[in-house]
Amino acid sequence: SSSGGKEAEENAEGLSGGKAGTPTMTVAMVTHAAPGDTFWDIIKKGAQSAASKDNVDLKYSADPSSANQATLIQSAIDSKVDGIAVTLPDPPALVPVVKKAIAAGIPVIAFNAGITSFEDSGALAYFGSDESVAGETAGARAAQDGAKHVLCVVQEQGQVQLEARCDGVQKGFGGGQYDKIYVNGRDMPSVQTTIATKLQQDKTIDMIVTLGAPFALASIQAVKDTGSQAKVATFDFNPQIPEQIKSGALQWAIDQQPFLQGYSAVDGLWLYKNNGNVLGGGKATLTGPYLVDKNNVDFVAKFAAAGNR
Amino acid sequence: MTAVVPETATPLVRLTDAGKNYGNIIALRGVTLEVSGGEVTCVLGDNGAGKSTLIKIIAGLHEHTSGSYEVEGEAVHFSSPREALDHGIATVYQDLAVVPLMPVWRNFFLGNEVRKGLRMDIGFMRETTKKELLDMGIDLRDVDQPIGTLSGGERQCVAISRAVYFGAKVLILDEPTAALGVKQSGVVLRYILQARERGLGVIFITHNPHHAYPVGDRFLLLKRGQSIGYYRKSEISRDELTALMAGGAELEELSHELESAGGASADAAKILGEEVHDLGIDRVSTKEAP
Amino acid sequence: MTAVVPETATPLVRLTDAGKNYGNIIALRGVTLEVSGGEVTCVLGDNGAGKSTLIKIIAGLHEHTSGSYEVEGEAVHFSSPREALDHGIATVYQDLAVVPLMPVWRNFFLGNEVRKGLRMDIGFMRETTKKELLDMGIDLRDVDQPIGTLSGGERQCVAISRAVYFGAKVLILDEPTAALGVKQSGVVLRYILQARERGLGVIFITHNPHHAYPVGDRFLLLKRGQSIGYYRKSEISRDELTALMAGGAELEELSHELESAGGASADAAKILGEEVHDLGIDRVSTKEAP
Amino acid sequence: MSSTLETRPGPPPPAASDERVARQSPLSRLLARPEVGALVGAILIYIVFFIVAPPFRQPESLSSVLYVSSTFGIMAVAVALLMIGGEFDLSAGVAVTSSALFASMFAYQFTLNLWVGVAAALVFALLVGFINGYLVVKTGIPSFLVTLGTFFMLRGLNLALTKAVTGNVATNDVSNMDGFDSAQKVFASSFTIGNVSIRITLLWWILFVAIGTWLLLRTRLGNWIFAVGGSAPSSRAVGVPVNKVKIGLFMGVGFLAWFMGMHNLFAFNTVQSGGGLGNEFIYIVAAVVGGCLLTGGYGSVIGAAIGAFIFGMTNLGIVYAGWDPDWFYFFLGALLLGAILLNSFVRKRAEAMR
Amino acid sequence: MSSTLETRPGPPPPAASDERVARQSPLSRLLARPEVGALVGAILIYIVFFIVAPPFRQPESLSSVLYVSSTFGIMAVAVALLMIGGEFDLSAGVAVTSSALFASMFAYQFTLNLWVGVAAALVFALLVGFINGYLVVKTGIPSFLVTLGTFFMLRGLNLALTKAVTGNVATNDVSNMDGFDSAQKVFASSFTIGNVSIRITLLWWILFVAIGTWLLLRTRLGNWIFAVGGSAPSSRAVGVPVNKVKIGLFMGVGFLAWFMGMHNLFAFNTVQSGGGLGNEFIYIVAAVVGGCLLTGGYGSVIGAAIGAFIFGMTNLGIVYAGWDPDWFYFFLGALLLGAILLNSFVRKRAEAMR
Ligand SMILES: Nc1ncnc2c1ncn2[C@@H]1O[C@H](COP(=O)(O)OP(=O)(O)OP(=O)(O)O)[C@@H](O)[C@H]1O
Ligand SMILES: Nc1ncnc2c1ncn2[C@@H]1O[C@H](COP(=O)(O)OP(=O)(O)OP(=O)(O)O)[C@@H](O)[C@H]1O
Ligand SMILES: [Mg+2]
Ligand SMILES: [Mg+2]
Repeated sequence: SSSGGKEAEENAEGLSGGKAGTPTMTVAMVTHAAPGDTFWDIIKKGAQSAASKDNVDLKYSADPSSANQATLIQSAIDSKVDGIAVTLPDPPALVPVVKKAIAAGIPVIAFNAGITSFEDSGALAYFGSDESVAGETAGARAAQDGAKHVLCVVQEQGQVQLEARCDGVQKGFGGGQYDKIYVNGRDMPSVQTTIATKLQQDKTIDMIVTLGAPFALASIQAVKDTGSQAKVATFDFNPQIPEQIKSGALQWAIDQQPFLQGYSAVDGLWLYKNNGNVLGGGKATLTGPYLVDKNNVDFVAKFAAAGNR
Repeated sequence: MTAVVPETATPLVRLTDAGKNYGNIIALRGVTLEVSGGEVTCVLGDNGAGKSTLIKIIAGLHEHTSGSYEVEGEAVHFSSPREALDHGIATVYQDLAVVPLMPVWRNFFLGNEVRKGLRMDIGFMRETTKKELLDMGIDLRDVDQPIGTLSGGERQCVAISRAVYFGAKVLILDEPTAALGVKQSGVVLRYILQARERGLGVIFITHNPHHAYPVGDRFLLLKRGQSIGYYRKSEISRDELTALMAGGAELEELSHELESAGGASADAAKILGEEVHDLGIDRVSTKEAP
Repeated sequence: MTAVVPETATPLVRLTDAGKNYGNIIALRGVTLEVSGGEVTCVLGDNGAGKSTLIKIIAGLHEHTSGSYEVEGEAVHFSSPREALDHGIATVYQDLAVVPLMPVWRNFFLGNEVRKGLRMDIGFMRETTKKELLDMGIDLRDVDQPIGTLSGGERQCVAISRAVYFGAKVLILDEPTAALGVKQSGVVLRYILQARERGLGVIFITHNPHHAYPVGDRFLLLKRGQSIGYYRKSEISRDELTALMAGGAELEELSHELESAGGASADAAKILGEEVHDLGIDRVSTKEAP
Repeated sequence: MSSTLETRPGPPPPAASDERVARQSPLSRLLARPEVGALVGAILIYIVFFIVAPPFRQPESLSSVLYVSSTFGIMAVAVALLMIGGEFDLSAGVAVTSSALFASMFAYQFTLNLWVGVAAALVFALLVGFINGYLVVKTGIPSFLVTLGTFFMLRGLNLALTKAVTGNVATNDVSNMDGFDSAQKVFASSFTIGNVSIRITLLWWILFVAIGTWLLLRTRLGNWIFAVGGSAPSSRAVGVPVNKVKIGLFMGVGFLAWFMGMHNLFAFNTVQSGGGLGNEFIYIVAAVVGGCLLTGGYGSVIGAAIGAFIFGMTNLGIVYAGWDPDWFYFFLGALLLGAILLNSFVRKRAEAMR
Repeated sequence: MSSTLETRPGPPPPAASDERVARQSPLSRLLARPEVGALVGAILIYIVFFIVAPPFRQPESLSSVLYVSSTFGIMAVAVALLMIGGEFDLSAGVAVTSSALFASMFAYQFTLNLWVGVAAALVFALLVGFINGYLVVKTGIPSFLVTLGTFFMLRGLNLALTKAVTGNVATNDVSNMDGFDSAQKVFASSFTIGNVSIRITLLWWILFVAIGTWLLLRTRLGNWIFAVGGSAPSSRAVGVPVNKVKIGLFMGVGFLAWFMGMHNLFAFNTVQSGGGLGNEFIYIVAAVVGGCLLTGGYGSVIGAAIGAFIFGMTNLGIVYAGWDPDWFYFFLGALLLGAILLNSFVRKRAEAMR
């Protein structure tokens, strides 16, 4: 029926240029994503693209709690996969189990989170961006845009990476006024109203930086509702972002190229298995920050429309 | 006084060889019973004999697990009390079936709400509740009180007056007078007679032979889930009935046994003796009911 | 037969001018009562008269809102039934206070579990429960049945035998015989006498004058929350008592009124007449209790 | 001590004034109503924020608070009725998102007028409610468990179907489609009174609360809802169609979930497939803060509305006050607990006073 | 139809075999126990995964499943006892994190032996339980609301205090501190049987389940727990110290939250301040799947353990089976619902059969 057709279409959409003739290998990808998040969905798409190109059987699993993520890695070890791609948002909790995997002879590549500790864990490589650096880039850009008072919007309280981004924003922004609020990322009406509330509470806010694409859209709405003069910028991408940048409602978006992270992690494991290559030679390979604004939005837009940026 | 209906008329309710198991517990088996209009059937028996189980089958609260059940000649298998109510069978349960947190008047009319258009006619319902209870000798402070705050007897009276008010063809009363004062008990007996006069079939459960014999037309005696006798009034005297109810022989034995001991036992024996006497077991004269 | 204790002895329980309000509802006021060891006090009255409220105060379930309450001469203000139990006051509540989902034996020993070291002595408790109930004439299939699946009378018997088993100084029984069969009622009366003989003070609530008069030493009559009389047995005859309980005058009036109407009403009048007769209101002879 | 036989004069016959009832002030009678405790809590929290947060005093702020409250409060109407009827629905939060996704994808994929999608989503939402109710009444499994199962299933379906249909985790923008403008008028517009812009959900909220209260207190159905929640076996015994009432209540939740789903769709044009999670909890909290018993049989729709208002006000009030966001949940908890304690204190006072 | 007066012979006097009881097969008697339905569900789900997921068949996988189950199951012991006692604790999930944060920060900031932090955290956790219980019994407010308040407050405190003390959202690594090794041995070590590494939490879980079951079925306290949950007023009336029992149960939850907190701390060396959220829910689900009534008074600790096992097994089984992760929650819901339906079906069968 129609779902089959859609599935076929989805597979065709992938960026596979062909298919490797190497024997099928199994790769487990274990992340700390919450299900249904746009950003992580793009990572997964990248991973799937690489998997279908490299004849890899990809087993994706995710859990935001580090204890549960550790268990998922353990279950990948139990399943005797040929390689593990993993995010390391909470290194002290995850490094021991990664070491276990390596001791069991399974190559591990870290991506997205864990830039400071992937080497300790014995992972081959790291593909991702440095959240602090990304944050600082954003903060600096905001200062450059002439903002005086920045508001950082966190959609999940207590999340290490999100906190690091906001801290980076504050640092990069320099001495300007800086505020932070938490919103419930699962409930758009309350996200929008909370941001609007903050704008009403402090009318000097002139720049909002959100940490996820959907919240940028809610912020734009909130700015409209309150008649505030604040500008909006965001981390991450989704299909609606380019249009907003084009129209000027959104200033810029910081893309860490999640597609690339997922793709490289899987492809890296394939390369390692089949040719012994390690991209970056054991050092971190950065995939971002890649800043998209009015100048380069047209180029990125068509990929974003496909949901791959 | 007994208005005996001709045998040929279809009885309102007929149970044949009915039985009921709760899991592996056999609460009732092989019980046969007929209730015709204008007739009061008393179901008598010891605690745990299966009386409530029997009436719960008739009321549609439980389904019988064996035997057959007919209402006005037509075999039925009620899957809910609603169906029984729709056949005009109204019941006062021993455990009362009230909703403790709800006001008295809402409980009174529950399931039979009086409506004006879409809305309930609250004024009418409150007044009716107040009045019907007053008729039973219960003068409530406030019909908006949650029924859970009423005394045991007051709650019982609500359940009774509700059943009497809505009963159309058959009225079932499971130990209605248990928690009632002397006056209220009198009123309930009057209600039973009025219902019989109106042509209703009444099933009346009680442990009090003084209540059962005067109003009953037929008597079904249960023991340990089985029928141990089914009589018309003409076939049994009050004393015989009370003797059967009490398991008279056993009682007298107990009394003698105690008397041979001293002290309190002797006292107790006296009381028991009186009890036995009250039940008419040792009396020879067969005083007929009015 | 009444073992009257000298007036000078400190009564086990003494309520003076006690009252109880539930919010704006005045359930009881100005009631005075004394219970001495070896004495049975009957509390009698109409439905909603405040009997259960009274005993709930004594049992520590409710605190009185006015007046004073002394146990063995010492003023108390029980904030929980535990305190009353610790004073040796055991109670059978009208609404029974059982936990429906729990097995019978666990209910029987609830709050008084028998232990061997840290563990409960389950074997002993199960056997005791079985035995105590058998003594009351209740032959349970299985003491591990949830008590909620017992018949009304069976449950009542569990509550009674529990209180009798644990009662130390004062035994309070709120309409214990209401749901009981004739035989079980006899056993309860015997228990009351045995308790009296053992020197316990007993408070006995009932609507049945046939039960109250033989065992009672004193009688407290309540009406609409107030005391309408407090008598020693020597001061009142059975017939006077029953007349007071029933509000005899009103009853007879009702009977006459009905007789003047025809049909069912006439029948009902007859019954009521008999009821009134049974209550001894129209009898002249004052038959003394044994 | 012992009196003679002559009886004391009995109390007078029942008259307009009953000697067994103490006088009760109108104030204390008012305070005894289930929702009044919550109201007192709400007023107190309002005063607190009015004092500490200057921006909170503006009419626009009240409008924002009322908007957020209405997004919880509309669902809380149905959830409160369901709870009074003795059941839970843990799938209520994701069902909102499911309805929105369904309407949006249905209309988009078949390129239909949005109103067709809206209607199809209504059928879908009612069906989900029906299935919940049917499983609960037919199997006798606690609704907590049944709806937990459907909660997980809907949550999975939301994501999986959205991905399968759109290739993304959010639906496509529907703002250019036929019927969008009229649907937005109905579900997600706003209007201005004075200078203050007011969301239409507020009006809908008032309407639903009014209907819910009327249903509960004035109709036969309301009687039955109280009864099945207070004691389902007793209700069954006196002939209340318990199963039908319960299924109906679940469908009521489905109906309002559909409504809120439409609001979310037309207010934001796209729907995130992971949304709505955890909101079921907020609805229950609103109902319980407003005086509904978790065990059923007692509560009020107005109370649930006040509960939603307390929750919304506290949420935004902390932001208006500019309190340290790290402490947000601490303050939220403290204020909630404070409101609840006050509520119970007021009720106890009221009971003692009357 | 009407018989004569001579009575039919009465039933025989009570003997070893009672004529009022039908014969019951040992199987059907077994099937009627509260936890057996859950067990049947667990076995069925096990078989499903055994068939569809080859990696699931390895002993290591069982060890992982048991580990995950134990992390839910240990808390589920206390939560089940609390639920049998008629109360909820929504703060149970975050209390685990709070204890871990407390122990870690306390020892770290004052540079003490970690065992001092462990002991201080125990006091803290018991205190939280006590406060929950005290508020519930003294105010009569439903525990759902009270513990919701403490849930929010602890959640806020976890974040705010951690940020205030450490400057981050996670605590510092404690693995180099005094006492770490011995504490890790106790709370978070593993040992090997054959080739399979087994976590010590499994042993603790078994121990806690055994103690809980023994408490519940064999001691006076267990009797009281059933009683206060089944009917608090009746229990009070026969002299059960209802308040003490309830406070004790809340403190029991505090105790095991402390234990799990210590496990998390010594297994992962740091603690994320946002952790534990939502787990309270999983504990309740485990208890309810295992046969505990939400209304209290009925349930079993072993059942809760089986419930936790079902949840853990389903969670990991879907991963082992390599099913599309987008559909994860759908499968989770479907399997849970299936297990529950089967559970109720088995019980009904058992009741009809016996
Ligand atoms: N919790 C309560 N709240 C409000 N009113 C109550 C409460 N309990 C009892 N009442 C009222 O107090 C009065 C006395 O009740 P009580 O139970 O003491 O009567 P009783 O004499 O035991 O009657 P019965 O013979 O029917 O058992 C009744 O009118 C009842 O409505
Ligand atoms: N739901 C049930 N499950 C198991 N056993 C039951 C259930 N209901 C009743 N029983 C048993 O069936 C038997 C008959 O109960 P029933 O209530 O019919 O007795 P009864 O004659 O009404 O007694 P009483 O005079 O005490 O009210 C009792 O022994 C009781 O234990
Ligand atoms: Mg019965
Ligand atoms: Mg009473």
